[in-house]
Amino acid sequence: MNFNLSKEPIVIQDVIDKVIKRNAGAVTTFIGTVREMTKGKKTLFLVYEAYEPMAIKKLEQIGAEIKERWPDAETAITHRVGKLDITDVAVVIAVSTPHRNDAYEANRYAIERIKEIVPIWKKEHWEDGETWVGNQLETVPYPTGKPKEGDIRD
Amino acid sequence: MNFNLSKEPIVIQDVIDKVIKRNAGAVTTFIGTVREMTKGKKTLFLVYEAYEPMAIKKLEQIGAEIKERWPDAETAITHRVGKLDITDVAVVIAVSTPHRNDAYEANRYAIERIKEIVPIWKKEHWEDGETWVGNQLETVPYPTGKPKEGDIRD
Amino acid sequence: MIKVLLFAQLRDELGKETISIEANGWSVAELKGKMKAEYQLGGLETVMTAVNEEFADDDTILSDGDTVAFIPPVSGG
Amino acid sequence: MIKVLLFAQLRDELGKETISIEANGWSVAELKGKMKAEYQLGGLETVMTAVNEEFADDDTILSDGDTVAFIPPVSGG
Repeated sequence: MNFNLSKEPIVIQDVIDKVIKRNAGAVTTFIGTVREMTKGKKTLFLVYEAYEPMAIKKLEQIGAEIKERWPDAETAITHRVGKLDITDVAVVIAVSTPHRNDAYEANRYAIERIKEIVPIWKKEHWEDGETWVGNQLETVPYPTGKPKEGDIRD
Repeated sequence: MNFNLSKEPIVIQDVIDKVIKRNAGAVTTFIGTVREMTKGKKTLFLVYEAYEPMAIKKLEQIGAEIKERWPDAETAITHRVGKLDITDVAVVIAVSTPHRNDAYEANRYAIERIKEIVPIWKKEHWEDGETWVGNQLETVPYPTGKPKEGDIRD
Repeated sequence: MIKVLLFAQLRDELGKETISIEANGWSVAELKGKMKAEYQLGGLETVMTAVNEEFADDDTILSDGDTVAFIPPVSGG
Repeated sequence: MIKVLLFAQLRDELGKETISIEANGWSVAELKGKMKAEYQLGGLETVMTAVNEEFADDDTILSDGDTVAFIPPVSGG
């Protein structure tokens, strides 16, 4: 089970352990945590919601895409769902490869793809309201379901 | 103490905890592990030796260099010394930043700089002998102290 | 019957997570039109659609028993 | 006296970790020449040198009490 969702806090070491191999000299992890301030606005907490069976399938697909591009890579991804407080871990991506450049590149590929194709949504709760954050690039709160044009990648 | 050497196994979570901040949305880690096969040769174990006070100073310098290039970044690095077996963790680099691109780039910067300026040496023990691995790019075993020309970056 | 799943702002807007619709033989585009006309669901031109947990385009033809999910722009990670 | 530290293959070659040398007022280059002539230490042209835990070049002048370390190409990480 290298790709899954978790209602409980993610244990980072458990995700790393899934990719440690005798011939993997390099492991990278990406850990997404809940940030307090976004563009001057203070977040109190977040809620992540997922279309769970499809989200797992899409995480598995990302693992398969990485395997195709970096055949020696091993990938594990766990994404949290439910309510998260500031500094809580939302996602952990671990990638092992024999050489370090691949481990960075494959890891970065994974996070970009998560933000494109995995059906998980974040609702930000602020002091003065709440909004589903609606474009996958995390740059624009998106209460109407209609992204503005010209959003750029974070 | 964000920059240190450890004679005991490194606890990855402890290194990560040093860089978690309320406004750091992204944490990357690089975990270097002992790989069994290098260019067809089987490693039994490694010994890392350091010029300890200077190694710590140079790790701190890397942290300062990162701070200059990425002012919002927080960095922690622990490098193991002593005997390590296959899959043991040799180094953990954790970097947190508000945005993920910086976390990848600053982390990669750290590992490249470690391989350039931190006085730590690796002795590979194989079935048929042992050698100090002598160039910082890990591509050439280097028993005489004299790197060949034309070594390329891993 | 087709089962329709709604998430995030779409679910908040409609006030329910799933609805069932007679839509055998319809295209995804036709289903979207129905959702807009009958439920006043906005922004459907910018959501992705999944049929049986795989992304599908507006031309995809639906069959009884299919599960359709409207996927607003995702924000995981 | 100057304290000289040796690491990795240099230490293996010399058979000891530290030596003390009268070298007040010498340059690093002169100290390297002495190490080569007296101890047959090879490869010093490719090692880096640290004086009091900071990298130094061949022109650096040494003073009594300094600690010089010869730093073979590093292989941490």
